[in-house]
Amino acid sequence: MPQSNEPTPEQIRDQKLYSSMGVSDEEFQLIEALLGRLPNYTEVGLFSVMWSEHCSYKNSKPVLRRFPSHGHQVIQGPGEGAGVVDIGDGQAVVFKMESHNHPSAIEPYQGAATGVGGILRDVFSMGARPIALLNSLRFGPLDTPRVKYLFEEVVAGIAGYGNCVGVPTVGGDVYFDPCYTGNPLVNAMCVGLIDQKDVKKGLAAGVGNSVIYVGASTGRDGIHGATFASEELSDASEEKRPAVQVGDPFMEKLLLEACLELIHCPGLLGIQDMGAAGLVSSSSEMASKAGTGIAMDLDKVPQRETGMTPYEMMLSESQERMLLVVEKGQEDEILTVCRQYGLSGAVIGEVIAEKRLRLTHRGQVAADVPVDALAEEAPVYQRPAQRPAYLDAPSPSWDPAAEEPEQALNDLLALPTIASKEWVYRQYDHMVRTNTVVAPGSDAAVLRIRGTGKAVAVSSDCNSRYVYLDPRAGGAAAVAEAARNVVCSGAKPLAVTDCLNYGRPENPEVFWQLQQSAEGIRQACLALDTPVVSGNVSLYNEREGTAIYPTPVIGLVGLVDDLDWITTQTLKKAGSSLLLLGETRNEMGGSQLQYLRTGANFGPAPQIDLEREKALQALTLSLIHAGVVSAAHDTSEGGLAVAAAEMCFSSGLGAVLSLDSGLAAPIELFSESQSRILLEVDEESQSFVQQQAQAAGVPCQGIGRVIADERFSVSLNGETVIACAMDELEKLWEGAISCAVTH
Amino acid sequence: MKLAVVVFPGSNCDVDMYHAAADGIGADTSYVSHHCTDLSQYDGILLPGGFSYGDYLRCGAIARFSPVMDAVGEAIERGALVLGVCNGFQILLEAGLLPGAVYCNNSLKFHCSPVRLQVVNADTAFSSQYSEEESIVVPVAHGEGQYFCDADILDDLKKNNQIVFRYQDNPNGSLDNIAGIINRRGNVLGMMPHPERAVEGILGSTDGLPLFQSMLQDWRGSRHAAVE
Amino acid sequence: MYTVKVYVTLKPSVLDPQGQAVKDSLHYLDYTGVEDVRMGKYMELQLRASDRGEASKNVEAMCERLLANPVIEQYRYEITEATS
Amino acid sequence: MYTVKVYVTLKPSVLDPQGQAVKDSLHYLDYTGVEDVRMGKYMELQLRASDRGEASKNVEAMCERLLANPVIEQYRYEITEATS
Ligand SMILES: Nc1ncnc2c1ncn2[C@@H]1O[C@H](COP(=O)(O)OP(=O)(O)O)[C@@H](O)[C@H]1O
Ligand SMILES: [Mg+2]
Repeated sequence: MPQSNEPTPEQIRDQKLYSSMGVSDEEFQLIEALLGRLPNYTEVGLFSVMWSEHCSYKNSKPVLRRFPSHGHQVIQGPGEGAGVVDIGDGQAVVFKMESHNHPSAIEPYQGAATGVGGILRDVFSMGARPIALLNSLRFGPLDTPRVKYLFEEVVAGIAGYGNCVGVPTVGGDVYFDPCYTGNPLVNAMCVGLIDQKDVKKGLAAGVGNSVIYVGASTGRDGIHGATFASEELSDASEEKRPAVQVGDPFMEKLLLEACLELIHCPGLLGIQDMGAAGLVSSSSEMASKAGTGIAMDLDKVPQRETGMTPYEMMLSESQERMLLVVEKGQEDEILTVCRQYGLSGAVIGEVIAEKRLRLTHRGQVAADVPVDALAEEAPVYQRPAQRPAYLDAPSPSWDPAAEEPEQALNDLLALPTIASKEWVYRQYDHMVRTNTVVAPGSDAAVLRIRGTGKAVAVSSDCNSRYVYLDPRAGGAAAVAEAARNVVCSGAKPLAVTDCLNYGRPENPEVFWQLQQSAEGIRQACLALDTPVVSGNVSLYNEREGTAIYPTPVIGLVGLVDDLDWITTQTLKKAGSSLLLLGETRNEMGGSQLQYLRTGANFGPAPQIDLEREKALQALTLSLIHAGVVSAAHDTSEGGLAVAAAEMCFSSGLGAVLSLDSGLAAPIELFSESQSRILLEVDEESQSFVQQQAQAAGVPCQGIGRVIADERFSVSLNGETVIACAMDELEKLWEGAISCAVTH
Repeated sequence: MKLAVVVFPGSNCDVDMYHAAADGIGADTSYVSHHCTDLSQYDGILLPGGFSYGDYLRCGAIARFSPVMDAVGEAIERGALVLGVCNGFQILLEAGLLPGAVYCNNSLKFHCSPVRLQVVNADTAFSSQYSEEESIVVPVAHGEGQYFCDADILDDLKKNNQIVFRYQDNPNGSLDNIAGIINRRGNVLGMMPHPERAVEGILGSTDGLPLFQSMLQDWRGSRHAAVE
Repeated sequence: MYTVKVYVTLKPSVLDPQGQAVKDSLHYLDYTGVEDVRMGKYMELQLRASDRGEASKNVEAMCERLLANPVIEQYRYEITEATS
Repeated sequence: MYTVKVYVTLKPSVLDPQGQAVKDSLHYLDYTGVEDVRMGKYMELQLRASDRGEASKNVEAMCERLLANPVIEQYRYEITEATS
């Protein structure tokens, strides 16, 4: 039964060979107990990937279970390839976010590209047409050749894949912080559109039905990718380099079109993409969910290389592959559709009654294990949590009130984290399929749904400096900001996907960050009625023992019921008034200005009151619906002054702000207090807005007006503190990233 | 007017082209597979953007051998209008149906944004609804759109008024700011910018619409002539 | 069986932005002795043919028709008998 | 002055979608004798160096650091003295 050169079951046990696959002693004993015998080499491999954090969520499950995942809008919560959310008229949006951090750290172009490929398949394997991609990126500061290389190649990889498949990349976020220098984050999100009746699931239903393999043939690429993604990076990762896969976006495009036709074939019963852990995970999960088993003849698996072993075939993470379960007798119809798209397919097995995954190779049984043991019975760990010591470390001293406001504004606008991301999104085809009504550059991207009067708005957000300083507030803030962005574009927030990026869960301080930030996310999702419908966990984001800041990225989708409500952040008309909703407090902890001036991140993070946030968002949306808002923009990194300047950019207009405040000017202007939105409204509507705000209990103050002159000036309590030419500010903001990458 | 949108494996602006033709000018528009060998029923052929065959080797190099390309050649012979946009333009160049070649942008990066074009020749079947020297805004989205040809061909293009659109702010390094060219006979236009992405106000620009309206106008004129 | 190596390069009259970018990067990395870089494509084909003459005729035709674009590119190739 | 020819190819087990597409296309054009196509990059450098040893040391370093991506690619090179 074992391959000639593979170790025997006894050798695996005695020499603890399983540990090099990431299986612990206890887990090995559990496997032995579940099988009632020693596993062979292939079988240990199957367990090692299926029980990796990436596939089993063994460390994060207790945390994830607490997320609200139900709601009137939810059609399918976590568990399938992607979440499904009702948008009315029999239609639904399907979306999910996923990490490709580790592959991207090793081979940034292909790592990022295959990340996009994987998330696309998650969505179209549900039967949905992908309509938008987003990407959430984190890198070290752009001051070393290595970081510049990673950044340039990741962006090129995302562009190379998404542009070729022809799905517009419409949004995302990019942050630069030293905590990501050795471990960049690449999270990709995809949103799809589907008629509810067409939703397909990954189920291996019906004993005797056929298991069909479609798409690219299998090579040795990416073997153990899932395990690899569940380990921390080190220089030894370089040795695992063969684990990096190469993507073929052209094949993906063919597969996408073929699958969207296949879902209309009555013979197609189940479909799942072969993502992380390839053939093992797709087959065992489909069987486990359906309460069946699967028998496969590995000789029938299309292979790109010669002499592949069962272990290699099952664990390969070759890209652009799908596994289908097809009613007996309907195979030809399905294979004909595949051929029309130039794809090869093969019947490689069948559904069996016994709940086992049974693999044969060259006439011999290569593995025979219970599917539930693989897919469902991974051990779940309740890790100890401990409040991190860094929270009590003494803070550097810094007096923000002493900052010079005009210089601070100039410096902030040129910070890559705040600066325009056009250098990034200009490389992405964000218009293909001609539905992008609001392109990248505003708070949220908006895509109209052809044939309806509706649109969806999407945003991804997470300020990890806040999460580091206060995981609970920071987690809630990430959800609130994503929702606020969507609200500012005229949409009602519907639901959330997330990608939880952290260090080693065995470190109690890291686990505490995970637990606490998840609690913040939970509370915010409950308060804002945006259930979590899908997500992904990426742990072990460390380099040389140092973890990244906890980074739970939130992707949020909202619905615009009337195209007239679509709103952008850009100012529209000279003479209109600028209003600030919400309250500015002295909250400089975790702010961009703090880091800019001290090189450190300390103090209390901005706090968030979810009831106030909810009132703010409801008010903003009702004002947009009332037709009195011509531009809306939330304040985020860099605070009020940065947000106001951003509203002026590319509008051809300027602004004069005059504020009254008890706070010192730099604090009033650059504090990053949450739950604030800037509105541009007609002068005549100002009193209406103020009445509405008062009724809603939301603080509202007139802070200035829009002028035809391209100037930006700010006075506080009658004293001018900033007076700049718009084009100079814009030049700083627009050029910062491209300036930083070109040496 | 009957228009065909040719779908190659890897085309991805086919839907956009379809809507520009069907909704933009109300043409009777159909998708046609790259396997199709008979285009005789169509008054015009639209070759859309995308990444035919993954743009492997060179953009358009593999697609130009598709079975449909013989039929495109026949359509050109009989005087039908053929519009190639982005990848469609690249295919026409590779097939030798238009002179020159495009290759990687001088920035070496994919570039997607609206750009300002100048209508250089408003006296073609594709540009009659513009005015000469008119400045229009149409998006580009390509990684390999730098137009090149040798000096003799460039002279010819200029002499015969074959340059239809020029970039006002060249995004890719194209020779002489060339954004779109037409064949000598005047029935084949190729361009890198995407007029089909600029046909609805809600998407930011309607400056691409006159191009399709010009085609319609030309067809009406030629039908009129045929009836007489 | 023959192994064919095909080299496709831009014609000298065509600007080579890729080569230029590589040269700039090399200079940035302090390899200032690099005076010029030209980028091209390299293809390795395994070709069945009855003899070298047929192989060479075929390669020539493939290059003309598909592998190189004569407007901007030039090509050359080498054929060796594969030891199999 | 030395002329350096650098050949960068994908490691044998790495997927080569380009090569596959070119092969399919050649088959479609009836060059059915083509059994395999692998795509790579070809670079021609003009390099100033005091002697061949230095040239070769530099080229090696440039390949490692920039010209080839060791994760998925391999390289080889040839150095010839430029007749100038
Ligand atoms: N990686 C990216 N890909 C595409 N668009 C991006 C990316 N990063 C940022 N953007 C876009 O740039 C704009 C500004 O982003 P950001 O500064 O994160 O906005 P905000 O602070 O309002 O969330 C948004 O429209 C966003 O979608
Ligand atoms: Mg925002």
